[in-house]
Amino acid sequence: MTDPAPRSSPRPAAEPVAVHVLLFSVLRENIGQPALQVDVPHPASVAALLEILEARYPPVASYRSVLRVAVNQAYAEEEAPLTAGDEVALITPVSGG
Amino acid sequence: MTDPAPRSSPRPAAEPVAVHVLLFSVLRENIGQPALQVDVPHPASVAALLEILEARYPPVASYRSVLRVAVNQAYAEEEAPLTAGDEVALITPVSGG
Amino acid sequence: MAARTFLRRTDTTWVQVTPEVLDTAAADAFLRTGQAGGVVLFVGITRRFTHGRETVKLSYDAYVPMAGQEMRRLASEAAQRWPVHRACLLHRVGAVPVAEASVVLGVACAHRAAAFAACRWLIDTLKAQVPIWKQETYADGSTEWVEGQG
Amino acid sequence: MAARTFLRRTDTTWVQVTPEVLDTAAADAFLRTGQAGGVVLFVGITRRFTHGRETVKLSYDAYVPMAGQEMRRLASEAAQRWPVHRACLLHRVGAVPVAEASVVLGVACAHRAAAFAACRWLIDTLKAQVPIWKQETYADGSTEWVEGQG
Repeated sequence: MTDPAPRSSPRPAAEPVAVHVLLFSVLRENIGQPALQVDVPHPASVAALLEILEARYPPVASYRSVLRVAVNQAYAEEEAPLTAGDEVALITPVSGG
Repeated sequence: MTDPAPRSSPRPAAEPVAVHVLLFSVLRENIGQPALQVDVPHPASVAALLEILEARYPPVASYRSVLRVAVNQAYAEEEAPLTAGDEVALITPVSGG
Repeated sequence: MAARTFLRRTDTTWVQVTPEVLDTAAADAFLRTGQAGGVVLFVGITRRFTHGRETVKLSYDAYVPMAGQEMRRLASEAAQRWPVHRACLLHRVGAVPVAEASVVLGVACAHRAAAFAACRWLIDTLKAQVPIWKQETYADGSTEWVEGQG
Repeated sequence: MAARTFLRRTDTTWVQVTPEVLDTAAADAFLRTGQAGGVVLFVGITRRFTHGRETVKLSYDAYVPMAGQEMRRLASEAAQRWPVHRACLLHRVGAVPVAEASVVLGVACAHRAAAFAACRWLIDTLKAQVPIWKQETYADGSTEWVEGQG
Protein backbone atom coordinates (compact mmCIF):
# COMPACT_ATOMS: atom_id res chain seq x y z
CA MET A 1 0.00 0.00 0.00
CA THR A 2 1.22 3.51 -0.76
CA ASP A 3 -0.13 6.71 0.68
CA PRO A 4 -1.35 8.99 -2.07
CA ALA A 5 1.36 11.58 -2.57
CA PRO A 6 -0.79 14.72 -2.39
CA ARG A 7 -2.00 13.86 1.12
CA SER A 8 1.45 13.29 2.59
CA SER A 9 2.91 16.58 1.38
CA PRO A 10 2.62 19.46 3.88
CA ARG A 11 -0.76 21.23 3.56
CA PRO A 12 -0.47 24.87 2.57
CA ALA A 13 -0.61 26.89 5.84
CA ALA A 14 -3.99 28.64 6.28
CA GLU A 15 -3.81 32.40 5.93
CA PRO A 16 -3.61 34.27 9.28
CA VAL A 17 -6.84 36.04 10.18
CA ALA A 18 -6.57 39.83 10.04
CA VAL A 19 -8.80 41.56 12.60
CA HIS A 20 -9.38 45.16 13.56
CA VAL A 21 -9.00 45.75 17.32
CA LEU A 22 -10.65 48.78 18.93
CA LEU A 23 -9.34 50.34 22.13
CA PHE A 24 -11.20 52.62 24.53
CA SER A 25 -10.64 54.66 27.64
CA VAL A 26 -7.66 53.52 29.72
CA LEU A 27 -6.34 51.04 27.14
CA ARG A 28 -6.47 53.57 24.32
CA GLU A 29 -4.69 56.05 26.54
CA ASN A 30 -2.03 53.63 27.79
CA ILE A 31 -1.35 52.03 24.41
CA GLY A 32 -1.55 55.39 22.68
CA GLN A 33 -3.67 54.26 19.74
CA PRO A 34 -7.43 54.00 19.16
CA ALA A 35 -7.16 50.80 17.06
CA LEU A 36 -4.75 48.03 16.05
CA GLN A 37 -4.55 45.72 13.03
CA VAL A 38 -3.60 42.23 14.22
CA ASP A 39 -2.94 39.01 12.28
CA VAL A 40 -4.01 35.96 14.28
CA PRO A 41 -2.64 32.58 13.13
CA HIS A 42 -5.13 29.95 12.10
CA PRO A 43 -7.32 28.67 13.85
CA ALA A 44 -8.03 32.13 15.18
CA SER A 45 -10.06 32.66 18.36
CA VAL A 46 -10.61 35.43 20.88
CA ALA A 47 -8.25 33.64 23.28
CA ALA A 48 -5.52 33.42 20.62
CA LEU A 49 -5.87 37.12 19.87
CA LEU A 50 -5.67 38.01 23.55
CA GLU A 51 -2.49 35.95 23.93
CA ILE A 52 -0.84 37.92 21.13
CA LEU A 53 -1.98 41.28 22.49
CA GLU A 54 -0.94 40.41 26.02
CA ALA A 55 2.59 39.60 24.87
CA ARG A 56 2.81 42.72 22.75
CA TYR A 57 1.10 45.34 24.95
CA PRO A 58 1.75 45.43 28.74
CA PRO A 59 -1.49 47.40 29.40
CA VAL A 60 -3.49 44.51 27.91
CA ALA A 61 -1.63 42.08 30.20
CA SER A 62 -2.40 44.17 33.26
CA TYR A 63 -6.13 44.30 32.45
CA ARG A 64 -6.34 40.71 31.22
CA SER A 65 -8.22 39.35 34.26
CA VAL A 66 -11.05 41.90 34.00
CA LEU A 67 -11.13 42.30 30.24
CA ARG A 68 -14.21 41.41 28.20
CA VAL A 69 -14.13 41.15 24.42
CA ALA A 70 -16.76 42.11 21.90
CA VAL A 71 -16.73 40.68 18.38
CA ASN A 72 -18.72 42.67 15.84
CA GLN A 73 -20.40 44.69 18.60
CA ALA A 74 -21.55 41.87 20.83
CA TYR A 75 -19.85 40.32 23.86
CA ALA A 76 -18.08 37.07 22.95
CA GLU A 77 -16.59 34.13 24.85
CA GLU A 78 -12.86 33.42 24.67
CA GLU A 79 -13.53 30.29 22.60
CA ALA A 80 -15.34 32.28 19.93
CA PRO A 81 -13.68 31.93 16.50
CA LEU A 82 -12.46 34.99 14.60
CA THR A 83 -12.92 35.60 10.90
CA ALA A 84 -10.97 37.96 8.68
CA GLY A 85 -12.30 41.49 8.94
CA ASP A 86 -13.94 41.02 12.37
CA GLU A 87 -14.22 44.13 14.53
CA VAL A 88 -12.93 43.21 17.98
CA ALA A 89 -13.19 45.57 20.94
CA LEU A 90 -11.36 45.26 24.25
CA ILE A 91 -13.76 46.22 27.02
CA THR A 92 -12.22 47.18 30.36
CA PRO A 93 -14.71 47.46 33.28
CA VAL A 94 -17.33 49.90 32.09
CA SER A 95 -18.44 52.97 34.05
CA GLY A 96 -21.28 54.60 32.16
CA GLY A 97 -24.45 55.94 33.72
CA MET B 1 -71.09 71.97 109.49
CA THR B 2 -72.96 73.43 106.55
CA ASP B 3 -71.95 73.20 102.88
CA PRO B 4 -71.49 76.64 101.42
CA ALA B 5 -74.61 77.37 99.44
CA PRO B 6 -72.97 78.30 96.11
CA ARG B 7 -71.18 74.89 95.85
CA SER B 8 -74.32 72.81 96.38
CA SER B 9 -76.34 74.63 93.70
CA PRO B 10 -76.23 73.05 90.21
CA ARG B 11 -73.18 74.25 88.26
CA PRO B 12 -74.02 76.11 85.05
CA ALA B 13 -73.72 73.62 82.13
CA ALA B 14 -70.56 74.18 80.03
CA GLU B 15 -71.27 75.61 76.59
CA PRO B 16 -71.32 73.05 73.79
CA VAL B 17 -68.28 73.22 71.51
CA ALA B 18 -69.09 74.48 68.02
CA VAL B 19 -66.86 72.96 65.34
CA HIS B 20 -66.69 73.25 61.58
CA VAL B 21 -66.73 69.85 59.85
CA LEU B 22 -65.36 69.53 56.29
CA LEU B 23 -66.54 66.81 53.92
CA PHE B 24 -64.77 65.55 50.81
CA SER B 25 -65.28 63.17 47.93
CA VAL B 26 -67.85 60.45 48.61
CA LEU B 27 -69.06 61.90 51.92
CA ARG B 28 -69.59 65.35 50.46
CA GLU B 29 -71.46 63.78 47.57
CA ASN B 30 -73.60 61.46 49.71
CA ILE B 31 -74.40 64.04 52.38
CA GLY B 32 -74.86 66.73 49.78
CA GLN B 33 -72.93 69.46 51.58
CA PRO B 34 -69.25 70.46 51.65
CA ALA B 35 -69.28 71.39 55.35
CA LEU B 36 -71.36 71.13 58.51
CA GLN B 37 -71.60 73.21 61.71
CA VAL B 38 -71.88 70.88 64.69
CA ASP B 39 -72.30 71.59 68.40
CA VAL B 40 -70.61 68.93 70.52
CA PRO B 41 -71.63 68.76 74.21
CA HIS B 42 -68.91 69.29 76.78
CA PRO B 43 -66.41 67.55 77.21
CA ALA B 44 -66.01 67.48 73.42
CA SER B 45 -63.76 64.96 71.69
CA VAL B 46 -63.33 63.55 68.21
CA ALA B 47 -65.16 60.39 69.35
CA ALA B 48 -68.08 62.40 70.70
CA LEU B 49 -68.35 64.33 67.43
CA LEU B 50 -68.28 61.10 65.42
CA GLU B 51 -71.07 59.65 67.54
CA ILE B 52 -73.27 62.64 66.77
CA LEU B 53 -72.48 62.58 63.05
CA GLU B 54 -72.99 58.84 62.82
CA ALA B 55 -76.48 59.15 64.31
CA ARG B 56 -77.37 62.07 62.10
CA TYR B 57 -75.82 61.08 58.74
CA PRO B 58 -76.06 57.46 57.48
CA PRO B 59 -73.08 57.93 55.09
CA VAL B 60 -70.86 58.72 58.09
CA ALA B 61 -72.11 55.55 59.82
CA SER B 62 -71.33 53.44 56.77
CA TYR B 63 -67.75 54.80 56.53
CA ARG B 64 -67.17 54.86 60.31
CA SER B 65 -64.80 51.85 60.38
CA VAL B 66 -62.40 53.30 57.79
CA LEU B 67 -62.76 56.98 58.65
CA ARG B 68 -59.84 59.06 59.84
CA VAL B 69 -60.28 62.51 61.32
CA ALA B 70 -58.09 65.56 61.01
CA VAL B 71 -58.30 68.41 63.49
CA ASN B 72 -56.91 71.71 62.25
CA GLN B 73 -55.26 70.00 59.28
CA ALA B 74 -53.47 67.19 61.10
CA TYR B 75 -54.61 63.60 61.72
CA ALA B 76 -55.99 63.21 65.25
CA GLU B 77 -56.84 60.29 67.54
CA GLU B 78 -60.42 59.68 68.63
CA GLU B 79 -59.56 60.75 72.20
CA ALA B 80 -58.33 64.16 71.00
CA PRO B 81 -60.30 67.02 72.63
CA LEU B 82 -62.12 69.57 70.50
CA THR B 83 -62.13 73.31 71.08
CA ALA B 84 -64.64 75.82 69.79
CA GLY B 85 -63.81 76.86 66.24
CA ASP B 86 -61.76 73.76 65.40
CA GLU B 87 -61.67 72.73 61.76
CA VAL B 88 -62.44 69.03 61.63
CA ALA B 89 -62.20 67.00 58.42
CA LEU B 90 -63.60 63.54 57.81
CA ILE B 91 -61.09 61.58 55.76
CA THR B 92 -62.36 58.52 53.91
CA PRO B 93 -59.66 56.23 52.44
CA VAL B 94 -57.53 58.49 50.26
CA SER B 95 -56.66 57.78 46.63
CA GLY B 96 -54.29 60.49 45.45
CA GLY B 97 -51.21 59.88 43.35
CA MET C 1 -64.53 78.96 48.76
CA ALA C 2 -61.78 76.62 49.92
CA ALA C 3 -58.20 77.15 48.80
CA ARG C 4 -57.42 75.37 45.53
CA THR C 5 -53.66 75.80 45.64
CA PHE C 6 -50.80 75.26 48.03
CA LEU C 7 -47.21 76.26 47.36
CA ARG C 8 -44.10 76.16 49.53
CA ARG C 9 -40.77 76.32 47.79
CA THR C 10 -37.39 76.51 49.45
CA ASP C 11 -33.89 75.86 48.05
CA THR C 12 -34.27 72.16 48.77
CA THR C 13 -37.99 71.35 48.82
CA TRP C 14 -40.80 72.23 46.47
CA VAL C 15 -44.34 71.25 47.47
CA GLN C 16 -47.32 72.27 45.38
CA VAL C 17 -51.00 71.41 44.99
CA THR C 18 -52.45 73.05 41.92
CA PRO C 19 -55.18 72.75 39.29
CA GLU C 20 -52.58 73.61 36.61
CA VAL C 21 -50.64 71.21 34.35
CA LEU C 22 -47.59 69.82 36.17
CA ASP C 23 -44.22 70.71 34.68
CA THR C 24 -41.84 67.73 34.79
CA ALA C 25 -39.02 69.70 33.20
CA ALA C 26 -39.24 72.34 35.94
CA ALA C 27 -39.17 69.56 38.54
CA ASP C 28 -36.07 68.05 36.94
CA ALA C 29 -34.38 71.46 36.79
CA PHE C 30 -35.21 72.12 40.45
CA LEU C 31 -33.69 68.80 41.51
CA ARG C 32 -30.37 69.29 39.72
CA THR C 33 -27.49 70.07 41.99
CA GLY C 34 -23.78 69.35 41.87
CA GLN C 35 -24.14 67.43 45.15
CA ALA C 36 -26.49 64.84 43.72
CA GLY C 37 -25.50 62.04 41.38
CA GLY C 38 -28.92 60.51 40.97
CA VAL C 39 -32.36 61.96 40.43
CA VAL C 40 -35.39 59.69 40.43
CA LEU C 41 -38.73 61.05 39.27
CA PHE C 42 -42.11 59.37 39.51
CA VAL C 43 -44.84 60.69 37.26
CA GLY C 44 -48.36 59.39 37.88
CA ILE C 45 -50.46 59.45 34.75
CA THR C 46 -54.16 59.12 34.05
CA ARG C 47 -54.58 55.64 32.60
CA ARG C 48 -57.23 55.01 29.96
CA PHE C 49 -58.01 51.44 31.03
CA THR C 50 -58.29 50.02 34.54
CA HIS C 51 -59.47 46.43 34.90
CA GLY C 52 -60.90 46.67 31.39
CA ARG C 53 -63.04 49.77 32.01
CA GLU C 54 -62.35 52.85 29.94
CA THR C 55 -61.69 56.06 31.85
CA VAL C 56 -62.35 59.28 30.01
CA LYS C 57 -61.55 61.64 32.86
CA LEU C 58 -60.00 61.59 36.27
CA SER C 59 -60.80 64.31 38.73
CA TYR C 60 -59.04 64.87 42.04
CA ASP C 61 -60.65 66.35 45.12
CA ALA C 62 -58.33 67.44 47.92
CA TYR C 63 -58.31 68.96 51.35
CA VAL C 64 -55.78 71.32 49.86
CA PRO C 65 -54.12 73.02 52.85
CA MET C 66 -53.78 69.76 54.77
CA ALA C 67 -52.61 67.89 51.65
CA GLY C 68 -49.87 70.49 51.28
CA GLN C 69 -48.87 70.19 54.94
CA GLU C 70 -48.81 66.39 54.73
CA MET C 71 -46.66 66.53 51.59
CA ARG C 72 -44.22 68.82 53.41
CA ARG C 73 -44.17 66.36 56.29
CA LEU C 74 -43.42 63.51 53.87
CA ALA C 75 -40.54 65.52 52.41
CA SER C 76 -39.02 66.02 55.89
CA GLU C 77 -39.53 62.40 56.84
CA ALA C 78 -37.87 61.23 53.61
CA ALA C 79 -34.93 63.52 54.38
CA GLN C 80 -34.61 61.93 57.82
CA ARG C 81 -34.66 58.40 56.39
CA TRP C 82 -32.39 58.94 53.38
CA PRO C 83 -29.66 61.46 52.48
CA VAL C 84 -31.94 63.54 50.27
CA HIS C 85 -30.44 66.72 48.80
CA ARG C 86 -33.60 67.95 47.11
CA ALA C 87 -37.19 66.81 46.79
CA CYS C 88 -40.26 67.95 44.93
CA LEU C 89 -43.85 66.84 45.51
CA LEU C 90 -46.37 68.24 43.04
CA HIS C 91 -50.01 67.14 42.88
CA ARG C 92 -52.63 68.30 40.46
CA VAL C 93 -56.26 68.67 41.53
CA GLY C 94 -59.48 69.02 39.56
CA ALA C 95 -59.83 67.36 36.16
CA VAL C 96 -56.81 65.53 34.73
CA PRO C 97 -57.28 64.27 31.15
CA VAL C 98 -55.98 60.87 30.04
CA ALA C 99 -52.17 60.76 29.60
CA GLU C 100 -51.64 63.90 31.70
CA ALA C 101 -49.81 63.83 35.02
CA SER C 102 -51.66 63.85 38.32
CA VAL C 103 -48.52 63.71 40.44
CA VAL C 104 -44.80 64.38 40.02
CA LEU C 105 -42.47 63.27 42.81
CA GLY C 106 -38.73 63.71 42.55
CA VAL C 107 -35.74 63.06 44.76
CA ALA C 108 -32.08 63.95 44.30
CA CYS C 109 -29.47 62.02 46.28
CA ALA C 110 -25.74 61.48 46.02
CA HIS C 111 -26.35 57.84 45.06
CA ARG C 112 -29.07 56.14 43.10
CA ALA C 113 -30.09 53.49 45.65
CA ALA C 114 -31.25 56.16 48.11
CA ALA C 115 -32.97 58.14 45.37
CA PHE C 116 -34.98 55.11 44.21
CA ALA C 117 -35.89 54.12 47.77
CA ALA C 118 -36.93 57.62 48.82
CA CYS C 119 -39.00 58.23 45.69
CA ARG C 120 -40.78 54.90 46.05
CA TRP C 121 -41.48 55.60 49.71
CA LEU C 122 -42.84 59.06 48.86
CA ILE C 123 -45.39 57.80 46.35
CA ASP C 124 -46.43 54.83 48.52
CA THR C 125 -46.86 57.05 51.57
CA LEU C 126 -48.57 59.84 49.65
CA LYS C 127 -51.14 57.36 48.37
CA ALA C 128 -51.85 56.21 51.93
CA GLN C 129 -51.68 59.49 53.88
CA VAL C 130 -52.34 62.60 51.85
CA PRO C 131 -56.00 63.73 51.82
CA ILE C 132 -56.62 63.63 48.09
CA TRP C 133 -59.32 61.58 46.38
CA LYS C 134 -59.62 60.38 42.81
CA GLN C 135 -62.90 60.20 40.94
CA GLU C 136 -63.05 58.17 37.74
CA THR C 137 -65.47 59.10 34.99
CA TYR C 138 -65.96 56.07 32.74
CA ALA C 139 -66.83 55.97 29.06
CA ASP C 140 -70.39 54.86 29.93
CA GLY C 141 -70.89 58.13 31.84
CA SER C 142 -70.82 56.64 35.33
CA THR C 143 -68.55 58.07 37.99
CA GLU C 144 -66.85 56.45 40.95
CA TRP C 145 -64.82 57.73 43.89
CA VAL C 146 -61.82 55.46 44.14
CA GLU C 147 -61.04 54.29 47.65
CA GLY C 148 -57.41 53.61 48.50
CA GLN C 149 -56.09 50.86 50.72
CA GLY C 150 -55.47 53.34 53.56
CA MET D 1 -13.57 58.70 12.66
CA ALA D 2 -15.82 56.47 14.75
CA ALA D 3 -19.54 57.19 14.99
CA ARG D 4 -20.38 59.59 17.82
CA THR D 5 -24.12 59.10 17.78
CA PHE D 6 -26.63 56.28 17.80
CA LEU D 7 -30.36 56.69 17.46
CA ARG D 8 -33.20 54.18 17.15
CA ARG D 9 -36.66 55.39 17.93
CA THR D 10 -39.86 53.40 17.56
CA ASP D 11 -43.33 54.02 19.00
CA THR D 12 -42.35 52.24 22.19
CA THR D 13 -38.56 52.47 22.56
CA TRP D 14 -36.17 55.37 22.20
CA VAL D 15 -32.45 54.62 22.43
CA GLN D 16 -29.88 57.34 21.84
CA VAL D 17 -26.17 57.96 22.38
CA THR D 18 -25.29 61.56 21.70
CA PRO D 19 -22.84 64.33 22.56
CA GLU D 20 -25.79 66.74 22.91
CA VAL D 21 -27.57 67.85 26.10
CA LEU D 22 -30.19 65.27 27.13
CA ASP D 23 -33.79 66.46 27.15
CA THR D 24 -35.68 65.08 30.16
CA ALA D 25 -38.91 66.78 29.12
CA ALA D 26 -38.78 65.06 25.72
CA ALA D 27 -38.17 61.75 27.48
CA ASP D 28 -41.18 62.32 29.75
CA ALA D 29 -43.35 63.29 26.77
CA PHE D 30 -42.26 60.18 24.85
CA LEU D 31 -43.16 57.93 27.78
CA ARG D 32 -46.68 59.29 28.25
CA THR D 33 -49.39 56.98 27.07
CA GLY D 34 -52.96 56.34 28.17
CA GLN D 35 -51.97 52.71 28.87
CA ALA D 36 -49.43 53.59 31.52
CA GLY D 37 -50.26 54.77 35.01
CA GLY D 38 -46.71 55.18 36.25
CA VAL D 39 -43.58 56.63 34.70
CA VAL D 40 -40.27 56.35 36.52
CA LEU D 41 -37.30 58.34 35.29
CA PHE D 42 -33.72 58.07 36.43
CA VAL D 43 -31.45 61.00 35.64
CA GLY D 44 -27.74 60.52 36.28
CA ILE D 45 -26.00 63.77 37.04
CA THR D 46 -22.38 64.85 37.18
CA ARG D 47 -21.62 65.21 40.88
CA ARG D 48 -19.20 67.85 42.06
CA PHE D 49 -17.79 65.86 44.99
CA THR D 50 -16.96 62.15 45.13
CA HIS D 51 -15.24 60.87 48.28
CA GLY D 52 -14.23 64.46 49.03
CA ARG D 53 -12.49 65.13 45.71
CA GLU D 54 -13.85 67.93 43.56
CA THR D 55 -14.76 67.04 39.99
CA VAL D 56 -14.77 69.87 37.49
CA LYS D 57 -15.60 67.81 34.44
CA LEU D 58 -16.78 64.36 33.52
CA SER D 59 -16.14 63.01 30.08
CA TYR D 60 -17.61 59.82 28.66
CA ASP D 61 -15.93 57.63 26.09
CA ALA D 62 -18.09 55.02 24.39
CA TYR D 63 -17.97 52.26 21.84
CA VAL D 64 -20.97 54.04 20.38
CA PRO D 65 -22.56 51.52 17.98
CA MET D 66 -22.20 48.66 20.45
CA ALA D 67 -23.40 50.83 23.34
CA GLY D 68 -26.51 51.61 21.31
CA GLN D 69 -27.09 47.93 20.51
CA GLU D 70 -26.62 46.94 24.15
CA MET D 71 -29.06 49.62 25.27
CA ARG D 72 -31.61 48.28 22.78
CA ARG D 73 -31.00 44.80 24.15
CA LEU D 74 -31.58 46.06 27.71
CA ALA D 75 -34.86 47.65 26.60
CA SER D 76 -36.06 44.32 25.14
CA GLU D 77 -34.94 42.37 28.17
CA ALA D 78 -36.73 44.81 30.51
CA ALA D 79 -39.88 44.39 28.41
CA GLN D 80 -39.62 40.61 28.81
CA ARG D 81 -39.20 40.87 32.58
CA TRP D 82 -41.82 43.52 33.30
CA PRO D 83 -44.97 44.76 31.53
CA VAL D 84 -43.24 47.81 30.04
CA HIS D 85 -45.32 49.96 27.68
CA ARG D 86 -42.56 52.40 26.76
CA ALA D 87 -38.89 52.85 27.57
CA CYS D 88 -36.23 55.39 26.78
CA LEU D 89 -32.48 55.02 27.27
CA LEU D 90 -30.46 58.13 26.49
CA HIS D 91 -26.74 58.47 27.20
CA ARG D 92 -24.57 61.49 26.63
CA VAL D 93 -20.95 61.10 25.54
CA GLY D 94 -18.04 63.52 25.53
CA ALA D 95 -17.78 66.25 28.15
CA VAL D 96 -20.63 66.60 30.67
CA PRO D 97 -20.34 69.65 32.96
CA VAL D 98 -21.25 69.44 36.66
CA ALA D 99 -25.03 69.27 37.30
CA GLU D 100 -25.79 68.20 33.72
CA ALA D 101 -27.25 64.79 32.90
CA SER D 102 -25.10 61.95 31.61
CA VAL D 103 -27.94 59.48 31.38
CA VAL D 104 -31.75 59.55 31.28
CA LEU D 105 -33.60 56.24 31.64
CA GLY D 106 -37.35 56.09 31.71
CA VAL D 107 -39.98 53.39 31.90
CA ALA D 108 -43.76 53.57 31.60
CA CYS D 109 -45.84 50.72 33.02
CA ALA D 110 -49.47 50.27 34.01
CA HIS D 111 -48.45 50.12 37.68
CA ARG D 112 -45.72 51.81 39.64
CA ALA D 113 -44.07 48.75 41.19
CA ALA D 114 -43.07 47.44 37.77
CA ALA D 115 -41.93 50.89 36.62
CA PHE D 116 -39.64 51.31 39.63
CA ALA D 117 -38.24 47.78 39.31
CA ALA D 118 -37.61 48.04 35.57
CA CYS D 119 -35.98 51.49 35.80
CA ARG D 120 -33.72 50.36 38.64
CA TRP D 121 -32.75 47.24 36.69
CA LEU D 122 -32.00 49.32 33.60
CA ILE D 123 -29.57 51.65 35.33
CA ASP D 124 -27.89 48.83 37.30
CA THR D 125 -27.49 46.71 34.16
CA LEU D 126 -26.41 49.63 32.00
CA LYS D 127 -23.67 50.42 34.48
CA ALA D 128 -22.43 46.81 34.30
CA GLN D 129 -22.88 45.99 30.62
CA VAL D 130 -22.88 48.96 28.29
CA PRO D 131 -19.45 49.87 26.83
CA ILE D 132 -19.20 53.42 28.09
CA TRP D 133 -16.42 54.76 30.29
CA LYS D 134 -16.31 57.79 32.56
CA GLN D 135 -13.24 59.96 32.98
CA GLU D 136 -13.13 62.35 35.93
CA THR D 137 -11.18 65.59 35.70
CA TYR D 138 -10.48 66.82 39.22
CA ALA D 139 -9.99 70.37 40.43
CA ASP D 140 -6.23 69.71 40.82
CA GLY D 141 -6.03 69.00 37.07
CA SER D 142 -5.52 65.27 37.33
CA THR D 143 -7.69 62.88 35.36
CA GLU D 144 -8.82 59.35 36.09
CA TRP D 145 -10.71 56.69 34.15
CA VAL D 146 -13.29 55.32 36.51
CA GLU D 147 -13.54 51.53 36.54
CA GLY D 148 -16.92 50.00 37.27
CA GLN D 149 -17.58 46.89 39.28
CA GLY D 150 -18.30 44.89 36.11
